[in-house]
Amino acid sequence: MNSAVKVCTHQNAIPILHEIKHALLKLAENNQATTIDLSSLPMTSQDTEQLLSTLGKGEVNVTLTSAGESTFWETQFPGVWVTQHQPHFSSKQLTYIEICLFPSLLMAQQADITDGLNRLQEIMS
Amino acid sequence: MSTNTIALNAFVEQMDSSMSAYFQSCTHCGLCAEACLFQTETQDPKYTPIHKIELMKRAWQQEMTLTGKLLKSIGLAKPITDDDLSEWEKVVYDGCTLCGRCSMVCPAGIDISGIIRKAREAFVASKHTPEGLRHGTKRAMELGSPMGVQLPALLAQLKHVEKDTGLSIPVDVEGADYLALLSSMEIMYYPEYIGALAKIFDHANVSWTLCSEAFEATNAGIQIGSSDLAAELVERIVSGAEKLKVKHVISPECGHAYTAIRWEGPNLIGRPFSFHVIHILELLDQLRAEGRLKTTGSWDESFTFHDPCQLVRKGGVVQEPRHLMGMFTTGLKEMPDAGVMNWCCGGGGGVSANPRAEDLKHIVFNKKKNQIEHTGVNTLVTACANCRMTIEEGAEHYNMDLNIIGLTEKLAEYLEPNQ
Amino acid sequence: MNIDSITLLNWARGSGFEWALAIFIFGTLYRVLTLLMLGRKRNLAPAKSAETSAGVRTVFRRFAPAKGLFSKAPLLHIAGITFHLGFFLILFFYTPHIEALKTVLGFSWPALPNSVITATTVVTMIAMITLLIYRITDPVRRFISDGHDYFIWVISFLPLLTGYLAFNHALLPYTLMLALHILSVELLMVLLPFTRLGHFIAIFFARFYSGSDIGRKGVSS
Amino acid sequence: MSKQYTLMDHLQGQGITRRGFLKFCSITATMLALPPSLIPQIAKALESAKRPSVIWLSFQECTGCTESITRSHAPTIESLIFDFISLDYHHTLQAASGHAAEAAREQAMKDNEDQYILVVDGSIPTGNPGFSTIAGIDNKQMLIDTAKHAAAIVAVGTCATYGGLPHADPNPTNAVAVSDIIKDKPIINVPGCPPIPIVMTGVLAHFLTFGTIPDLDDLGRPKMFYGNSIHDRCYRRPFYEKGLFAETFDDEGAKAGWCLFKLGCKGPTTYNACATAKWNEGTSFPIEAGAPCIGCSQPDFWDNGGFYNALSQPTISIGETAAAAIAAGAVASVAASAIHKSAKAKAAKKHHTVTTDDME
Repeated sequence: MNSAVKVCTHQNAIPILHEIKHALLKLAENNQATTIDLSSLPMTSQDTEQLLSTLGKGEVNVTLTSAGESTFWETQFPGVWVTQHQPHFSSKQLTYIEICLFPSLLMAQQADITDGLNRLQEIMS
Repeated sequence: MSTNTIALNAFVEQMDSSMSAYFQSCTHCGLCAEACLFQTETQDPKYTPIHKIELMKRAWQQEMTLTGKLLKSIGLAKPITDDDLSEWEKVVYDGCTLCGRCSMVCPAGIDISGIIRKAREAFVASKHTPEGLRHGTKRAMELGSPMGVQLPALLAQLKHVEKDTGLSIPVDVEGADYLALLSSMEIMYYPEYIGALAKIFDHANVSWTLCSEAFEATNAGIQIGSSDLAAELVERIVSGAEKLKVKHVISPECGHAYTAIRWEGPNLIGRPFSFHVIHILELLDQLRAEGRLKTTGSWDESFTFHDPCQLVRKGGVVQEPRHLMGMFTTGLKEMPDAGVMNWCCGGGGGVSANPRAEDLKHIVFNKKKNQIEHTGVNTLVTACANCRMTIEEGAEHYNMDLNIIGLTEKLAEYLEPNQ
Repeated sequence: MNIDSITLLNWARGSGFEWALAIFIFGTLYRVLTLLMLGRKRNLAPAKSAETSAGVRTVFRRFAPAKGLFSKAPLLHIAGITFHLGFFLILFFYTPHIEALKTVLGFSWPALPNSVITATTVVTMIAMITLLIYRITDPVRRFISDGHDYFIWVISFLPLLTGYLAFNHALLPYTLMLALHILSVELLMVLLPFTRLGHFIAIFFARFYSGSDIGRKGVSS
Repeated sequence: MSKQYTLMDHLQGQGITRRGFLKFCSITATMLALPPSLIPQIAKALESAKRPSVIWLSFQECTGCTESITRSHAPTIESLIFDFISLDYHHTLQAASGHAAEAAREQAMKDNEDQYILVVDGSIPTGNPGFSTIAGIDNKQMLIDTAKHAAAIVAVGTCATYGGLPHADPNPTNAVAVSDIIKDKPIINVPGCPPIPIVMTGVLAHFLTFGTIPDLDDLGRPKMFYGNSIHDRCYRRPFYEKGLFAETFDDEGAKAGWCLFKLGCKGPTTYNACATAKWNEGTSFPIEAGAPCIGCSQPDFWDNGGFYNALSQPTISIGETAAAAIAAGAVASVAASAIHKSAKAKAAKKHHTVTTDDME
């Protein structure tokens, strides 16, 4: 493949790396979280691959199974997370870069806790 | 016909392909202004060359273009009025010497001075001409010379010249090779030119003659811009030349005379000449090249040379005077812009014959003055009686210490005596 | 459906261009043929040197400034030459223009990089603005100028301005700007033969005629 | 079909947790091209959103739009039909046919008067009413009748939005767009040939989520999907800027993925979400597959002078025009020259001969 193509794909991944850098800085300084929706950006699959391989994989790997499977992993840069949803009604994977302490979607929800508590009490009674 | 209709008619008569091309080409860049000494010396924009042809352009637009005709038919065209003609008369005659510098620089290739020459036809026809020029022309038509020089006066001068040179001046010699023409200025003020001719032709063994019926070379018709009158004056020369059966006619050291007889002549009378027209400097240079001119001694004074416009730009006589001067001197100090683009003396194109333009002529002479002063010399050689006269007057007006000499007579001084 | 920018663009690329081209061809041909058909009288004075070759030489020589004149009006020369050269480069060496000309002419040629064209456009516009300021402020230029001169300035400037804005996706949505750009070019095409802009073709005849008239006297001009 | 039944109820009935619901909301946000910061708002809206009734009318069309929406990846047509909306009439997809189908339409219109969404694909012939009829009712009449009590109209596909292919020159059926007939209802145009599936469902999702029609551009298109040109969002844009163009479909430039401008790409003047939403479940879009954009979401894209001619090229054939102009120019010149020559001759005849009398 012509080298010009490579240059081009690099060009699309690099601005996002810059954006991640700035978001990480905000997180470090003000504890401010950012989400980047890769599906809304004009990227080729090579662009996405390039970006994800640059970010690499870190220490945390989570799977969420609700309304389709989702995977979360922390990249080799702590505070930078990749979220991929595989909706049960679609085959298109949605990819987000989240710059945060921990993806909020993984935290237990008040409604679900109450529901779980009820079920626990039911079991115990 | 009213005078302005006569003018319009005269403009239209002269429309041809080149006029059409010229009038379509101007974008008003104004570069011609930089080439015109009337503009550079007065800084008055009305002397911008392209502005001088405005009326003729208007005529072209109104009569020769679709849009112009349309506008005229609904009364939106700007008419050419007598007031317009009077206003433009002052720039077309007093403010233009037909020097032709503008035609050389126009990026669009418009022959502006050529158009002004043609535009003058309409001014003459509608009687919008300077009085002085009109009267000079009348004299030329009626008496044979704008200065009123007639045959007896010439013959009297010739007697003096014969006495001075010891040579006889041939008059009305049938079958001579060359018929020499003279300008009245030469007859009256610079008869040494006639003596120089006699000496040179004797030296080079040239068969020549003067013609008692056609000795005047100047053409007042050309100066005022009337082809009708100019043709009549050319006819006089042609019939004289044909009567004497000469092979060549020599135009004297006079700029417009050369233009009149050499370039306009056959077109004015509507048929080719049976003889060749040659400028005296061209002839002399030809004799030099043939080895028929031998000089002795050297003029060791420093001097400069003024190129007459009608000879360089309008006649292509550029190298000839320099070759001739090279025969007897190395003292030539060229002025800035010498040669094809040399500046006009300010008296050509009828200006010197137009007393109304005298003040303006003195103002624009400043250009020549600067050029001369730039060379730092006090002697000027030229090859046109009219330039010579204008420069003499200009030098007097500005109190310049300037000695002015005709090239032919200077050359004659250095001829090797015949064995 | 009301007129939207894409409809305008389609009209500009279709009927608009067709009319503009037809009027341009008609007008240019009319100008050239009527000019030629007026004719010139045969010159009866024998020429000193060849006039035709002298005329052709003058056609080319007048692209360069006359000797000694450049220093008299350097700004006018630089701005004038830059504007004409820039206009030529942009018109004939920008990729989309070559594509358009290919439709008309049937052949194409290599383009200049877009960055060069963009820079040229800026320089050309600056040159034109300089010329306008010069026309307004210089006494000679102001004296000889009339409304027509300012009108053709605007007509020539619009394609540059709209083209530049369209390329940079500035001021108006691209589609509308592109439509305006093409329309401004069509306006220029329509007016070229019928205004002083007609010098684009007339100067070649003018130069040839004056060049041969002066040339036949043995003077090169 | 209770009107109180909300989407939240429906999802809870399927055993989806609050966390699952929030995940669904974030996917919706992506679909609506909204920033992730709006997820809480979306969640709040969806909690009380009701499932609207949808009536889908197909006129002069090729079923490409339906084909496209059935390939919608997020949401799928099944989940769309059963989860989000109540698709009460769609003559290609519904089981009923003939009078039963028309009865279902009339019932839905009655039950959901002034509430239902009308989706239209295909253009409407205005020439002969017999050109296209459904159950004996001509298209125009059915549109007028059905639109009368609709809450909003979604015109899908370029035929319904701008006339499309049936409208193309010479337009034998005198086809027009929905907006040419219906003037008193909000119309959302979702053009494309066909429209991107996610854009069609996204518009419905927006209506479902917010109960309002989205912001529209001057061609009636939702700005969230049609706000950018293909060119603006094209990954090949850097090649355009550098002036690197594919000259043919198989040259080195084409292989290297250079800009397709010269091959007729209409990306610069085409507004759609192809470059980001993509096609075939997010696989790619035409330019990514090496084909120039044909501008299918713009009015009259069929008549824009050929799909493979560059945007700067004139769309007309030059030959005849030029020949006619040359002929006219020649004739006019000869005529004008005759006039010029006679003017000259007349002037010569009237020539004022200058004599010495003029020199007084």
